[in-house]
Amino acid sequence: MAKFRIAVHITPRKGLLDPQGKAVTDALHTLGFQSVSNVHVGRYIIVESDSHDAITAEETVTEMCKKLLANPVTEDFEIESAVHA
Amino acid sequence: MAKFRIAVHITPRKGLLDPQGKAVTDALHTLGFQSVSNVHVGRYIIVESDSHDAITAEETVTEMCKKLLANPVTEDFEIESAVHA
Amino acid sequence: MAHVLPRPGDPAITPALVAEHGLTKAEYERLVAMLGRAPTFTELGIISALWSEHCSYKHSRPVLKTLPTEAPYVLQGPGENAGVISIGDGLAIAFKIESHNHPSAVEPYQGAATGVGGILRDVFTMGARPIAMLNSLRFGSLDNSRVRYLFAGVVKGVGDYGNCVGIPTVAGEIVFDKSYEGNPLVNAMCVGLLHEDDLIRAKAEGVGNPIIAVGARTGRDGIHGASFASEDLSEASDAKRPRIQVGDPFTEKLLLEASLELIKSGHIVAIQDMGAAGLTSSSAEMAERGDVGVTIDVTRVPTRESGMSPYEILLSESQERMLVVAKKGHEDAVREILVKWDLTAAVIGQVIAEPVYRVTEGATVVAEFPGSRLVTDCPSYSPEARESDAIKALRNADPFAVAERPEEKDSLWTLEQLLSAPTIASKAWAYRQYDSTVRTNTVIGPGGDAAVLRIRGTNKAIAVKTDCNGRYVYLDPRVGGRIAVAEAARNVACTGARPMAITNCLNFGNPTRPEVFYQFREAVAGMGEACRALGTPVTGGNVSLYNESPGRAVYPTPVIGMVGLIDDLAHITRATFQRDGDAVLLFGEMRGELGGSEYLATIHDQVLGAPPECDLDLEKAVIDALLEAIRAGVVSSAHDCSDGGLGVALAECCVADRENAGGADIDLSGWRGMPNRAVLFGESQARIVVSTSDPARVLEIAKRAGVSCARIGTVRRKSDSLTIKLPDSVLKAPLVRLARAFHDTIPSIMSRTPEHTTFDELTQVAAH
Amino acid sequence: MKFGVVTFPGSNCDYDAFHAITEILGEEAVYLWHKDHDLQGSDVIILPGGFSYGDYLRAGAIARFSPIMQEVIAHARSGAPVIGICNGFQIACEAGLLPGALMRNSHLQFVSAQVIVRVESADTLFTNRYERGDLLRIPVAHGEGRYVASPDVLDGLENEGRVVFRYADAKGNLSSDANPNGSERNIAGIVSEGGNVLGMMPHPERACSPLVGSSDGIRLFESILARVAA
Ligand SMILES: Nc1ncnc2c1ncn2[C@@H]1O[C@H](COP(=O)(O)OP(=O)(O)O)[C@@H](O)[C@H]1O
Ligand SMILES: [Mg+2]
Repeated sequence: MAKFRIAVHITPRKGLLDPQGKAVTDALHTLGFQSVSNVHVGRYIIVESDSHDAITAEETVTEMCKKLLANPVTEDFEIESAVHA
Repeated sequence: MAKFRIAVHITPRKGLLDPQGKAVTDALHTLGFQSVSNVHVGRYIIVESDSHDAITAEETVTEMCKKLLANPVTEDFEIESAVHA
Repeated sequence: MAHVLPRPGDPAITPALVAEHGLTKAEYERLVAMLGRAPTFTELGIISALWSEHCSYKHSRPVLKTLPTEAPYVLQGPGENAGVISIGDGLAIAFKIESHNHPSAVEPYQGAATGVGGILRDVFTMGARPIAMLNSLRFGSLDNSRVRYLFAGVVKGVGDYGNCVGIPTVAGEIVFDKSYEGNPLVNAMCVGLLHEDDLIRAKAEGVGNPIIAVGARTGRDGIHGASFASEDLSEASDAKRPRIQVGDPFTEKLLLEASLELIKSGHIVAIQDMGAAGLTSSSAEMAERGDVGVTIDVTRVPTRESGMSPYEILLSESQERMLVVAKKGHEDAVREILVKWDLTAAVIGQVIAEPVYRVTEGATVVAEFPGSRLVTDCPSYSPEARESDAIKALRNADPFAVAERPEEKDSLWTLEQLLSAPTIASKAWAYRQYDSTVRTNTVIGPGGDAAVLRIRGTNKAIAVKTDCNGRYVYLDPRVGGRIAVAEAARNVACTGARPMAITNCLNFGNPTRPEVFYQFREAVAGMGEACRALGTPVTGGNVSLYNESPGRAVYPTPVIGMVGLIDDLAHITRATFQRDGDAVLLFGEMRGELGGSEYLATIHDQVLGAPPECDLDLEKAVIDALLEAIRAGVVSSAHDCSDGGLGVALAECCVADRENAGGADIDLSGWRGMPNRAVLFGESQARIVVSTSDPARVLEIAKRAGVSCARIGTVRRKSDSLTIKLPDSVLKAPLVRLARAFHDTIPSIMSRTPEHTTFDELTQVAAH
Repeated sequence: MKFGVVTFPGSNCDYDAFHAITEILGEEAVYLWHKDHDLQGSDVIILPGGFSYGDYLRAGAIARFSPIMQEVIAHARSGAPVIGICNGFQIACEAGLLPGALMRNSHLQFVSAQVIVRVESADTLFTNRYERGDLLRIPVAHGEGRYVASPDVLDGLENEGRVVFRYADAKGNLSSDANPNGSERNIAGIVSEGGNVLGMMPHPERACSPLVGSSDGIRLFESILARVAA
C-alpha cells in the first residue's frame, strides 16, 4: 500500500445555468477586465488515499465522484492522474 | 488577439479549519471508502479571456485572483498555464 | 390566417413523435381539427405543453369547479397567478401554493429551490410584495438513506432560495411515510402584501402594445418540464435529467424589485412569470385572459445559447424570466427600470386585433393557432371513479382489535415513541436553515400552530399555515378532505386569527386509475364542504397528479394553505403554556377515535380504521368560541390536538419551547371505560387545549356557544414533569425525557448520515 | 442624526435597518444606492445584511467594489461611524475596513436562530449604553459567519478591547454549544482600530421590538447617538 494524491475537477454541466460564473464575469467586467468572455466556477477536490497502485487509486476516486463528490444531475467531473503523496 | 482558457485553483490556507474537507472525509468513510486519509476542497475557476499571448493572459488572471477571485486572508491560488480556447 | 409550412430541419410529425409528446391519438386529432391541417413540430411542442396535465388541468378542472370561491373580501379568485383577499385598511393579501414534486425527486436541491422561485413570481406578479414563505413536504422513511438525501437537499434548496431573496420562511409541515418513498412531495406557498389599488392581473390588453421578455436569458434547460411534471416517476424522468432547471435567487431578487417598480410605474398593463411551459403558456394565458391575439418573434428573445430553435425557445423553462405587456410608447421607460436592476428587456412581440396566437422566426410564421382556443379548447376528462375494495376493507377494520404491545403498559413509553416519531417530532433541524425573521414582521415563527406576521402600519396581523393528513384522506377521502381544511382553520384560530380563505395543492396519483380519481373527486368534495361550513373560500391552488413511483400511488394529499386575520395584535396567542397556575381546559369532545391515527402507524405499523369523524358545525362552533375567549383576553395559550392526540398535544404545550419548558398536572380519569391509549392518543377532531387565568369565563363562553369544554388540569411551570391521571393509572412524564424525545430525534437521525454533506447541498449558502 | 443605509442589489435587511432607525430610534435615514457616489451627508453608514451580489464566489467579495463603497471606505477612514451587519460585516472585511474574514459555518448549514451575545466591551461608540457582560438576545441568520483571523490578529483584537460581542449561553458562558457558526473564540462582533467601524453577524436591527422577540438591539443604535451628543 502507498499513499496517493488524486485531484478532481468538478464543473457545472454545459447548458445548465451557471449563476456563479455569470456573477463573476459581470464583476470582472466592472473591475475593468473587459477581455473576459466567460467564467466557470467549479470545485477542486484533492483526495489523499491509500492504494496498491495509481490505477486503483483513480478507479476508487471515480467511484467517490459518482457516489458523493459530483452531482450526477448537474455536474461533470474529471480526474487527474494519481501521484504519490 | 486570441482567446485563451486559464484554469485557477483556489485552496483554503493550510492550518485553517476546513469543515468541508472534514465533512467529505467522514462521508466517504461512512460510504465505505476507508482508505481515504484526507480531503481538501477548493475552488476551480476557468477564465476565458482574449489576450495577445499566453503570458499576458496569465498575468491578467493573476491580477484577477489578487483583486477578486481569492481571499488573501483565507485562500491560496495557483494558476495553470494558459491554453488556446 | 397565415400559411404555415414545416420548418426546414424540424423532424417530421410521426405517430411516434406525437406519442413522445404525450398526446393521445384523440388529442392529436383534436389538434388537427383545431388547425384544419397537420401541426408543425413547433406547434406540436406548444400543444404538448399546454395540454399537459400541469397546464391544462384536463382531468381536474370539472372537479375543481365545484369548490366555493366567493366571499365579500375575495378580490381575486382562481384563474390568476395568485388569489387575493382584502384585509381592510386598503391592504390585501395575495397567496398561492404550488408543487415541485417531480423535479425535486430527481434533483432535490434545485427542484425545491426553483419551486420556491416559481411561487414567489406568482405572488409578486400580482403587485404584492412577498412577506412570507411556507412549505409542505412529504418524504419516505428517514431510515432510508436516499430519503435522508432528498430531505436534506429539499430543505436546503427551500432555505437557500428564500434566504437569498430575503423572504422569511415561517411555517410549514413535514410528514414522513413509506407511501412517499419514491415520490416526495414538495409544495411551496408564498404570501404577499399589497395595496388594493396596486393589484394587477396577467391580462394582455391594448392592440399594438408591445410584449416584452424580462429577466434571465432563455437557455435549453427544463424543456418540457410541464409534461415531465405530468408523468409517473420512472426511467423516463431519468432520461430528462439534464433538463433540470437551476435557480438563481439573486436574479429573482432583482426581478422582484424591478417587477414591483414596473407595476407601480404605470408603464405596463400586464405581467406574468414564465413558469411551467415557459414563454408558451405565459403568452397564451395572457392572450386568453385578455381575449386578444398575440404575435411573437422568437429571434428577438434573448438566448443563453446560440442556435436555439423556435421549439426550444418557446418551451424552455429557464428560471427567473417574466413576460410583460407594456403601454405602447413606454418601452424605454420600462427598459430604464430594468437597467437600474441590471436586468435586460427585449420587445419580442405585440398584442394584435386578429384573433390568432402567432409565432414567427423572423419573417416566417412557424406556429399559428386560432385565437384563445389554444388555451380554452384543451381536452377535458372525467374518468371513471371507483373506490378500491382493499382500502374500503382497511377502513372497516376495527382499530381496537389491534392488540396492545406489552411495552404499552407504561404509557410514558408510548408517549415517548410518538414524540420521537419523525412526523410528530420537532422540525427545528429543517427550519433552523430557514431565515424566519428577516423583514422583522414575524411575531410567531416556525414551531407554533400557525405563523403570525404583523402588518406594519396597522394593529393587525395575519396567521398562515399549511396542513394535510394524507393517511386520513387515504382511508376516507371525503372525511380526509374535510379534516385537512378544518385542521388548517383550527391552527390559525389557535393564534387568535379568524380563518379567511385557502389556497390548495392537490397531490394525487395517476387520475386514469379509477381508485385514484375516486380519491381526487371525494377529497375535493370534502374540502368544498369544509370551506363552505367554515367560510373559507378557495382563491387558488395547484394540481399535481401522477405522483406515483412504480406501482404505488402516494397517499392522496390535498395540502391546504390557510390565511387568517388577527384584528388586534393583543389577541396573538401562543401554543405553549405560559403562566404558572393557569387552568388547563379542553375544548371539544373526547371520542377516543384511533382509526388512521399516528399511534397505530408508529406503535403498530398499521394503517386502518375509519379516520376521526369531522363534524363541521362543531368545528365552526369550537373555533368561534375559542376566538371569543381569546378576544375576551382570558386565554394564555391555545394548541390544537392533531397527530398523536391529546397526549402529544399536552406534551407539546409543556416542552415544545425547550428553553421555557414547564410542567402541568392533568386529570383525565373522568373518561372511565375509555382505554388509556384512546384517551391519550385518539385523534378526535375539533379539540383544542387552552390555558387560562379565568376558567369560569372560558367555560361560560363555551357553554353559550353550545361547545363542550372541560377543565382538565393546571399549569405547573415550576414542576419538572407532566402528570396525567388516567382512568386506571397515572402517567408521570419527566420533562427532560419528553423534551429529548421531541427535540433530539431528527437531529440525531440526520447527523448519522453522510448524505447531508453531498455536494449539491454544499452549493452556495451565504450570509444574510 | 442622519443614517445612510446602503442598498446593494441583493441587500434584503436594508429595509429592517431603515425602519429601526426611523420608527424605533426616531432618527433620519436615507437609502444609498450602490451605483451612486453620494452619501447624502449621512453621519452614520449602515452596510445591511442580505446577499449583496448573490454572495456568489464569497459573501461580500463583489459588493466591496461597487461605486458607493469608495465613499463608504473614505467615510470610515475619516473616522466616521460605519456599521456592517451580517453581509455588511463580510463586506467590511473584504474591503479591508476590518481584519479577518467570515467563512462558511463550521457545521456547513445556514443557521437562523435567536442567539445570546455577551457584551465584551461597553466603552465603544456602539456599546456605551450597555454594561460589560450584558447578555443580549439577537437573531442570527447566515451561512458564512465563522469569524477567522490569524492568532496574532485575534490576540491583538482582544488586547485592544476590540472584540465587542461574543456568543454565550444563557448563563453567559462562552461554550461551543452557544457558538452558532464555529467562530474563533466565539467572536460575534469586532470594531476597527479607530473604533469607528463595527462588524457583527447578529442582527440588532431585528431586535428592536418585543413584538418580534427582542428589543435588546435598540441600545446599540442609541449608543451612537449618546456618544455623538456627548
Ligand atoms: N386546486 C385548485 N383549486 C383552485 N384553483 C386552482 C387549483 N389548482 C390550480 N388552480 C388555479 O388554476 C390557475 C392555474 O394554476 P397554475 O397552473 O398552478 O398557475 P401557474 O401558471 O402559476 O402555475 C391558477 O389561478 C390556480 O389558482
Ligand atoms: Mg404563474
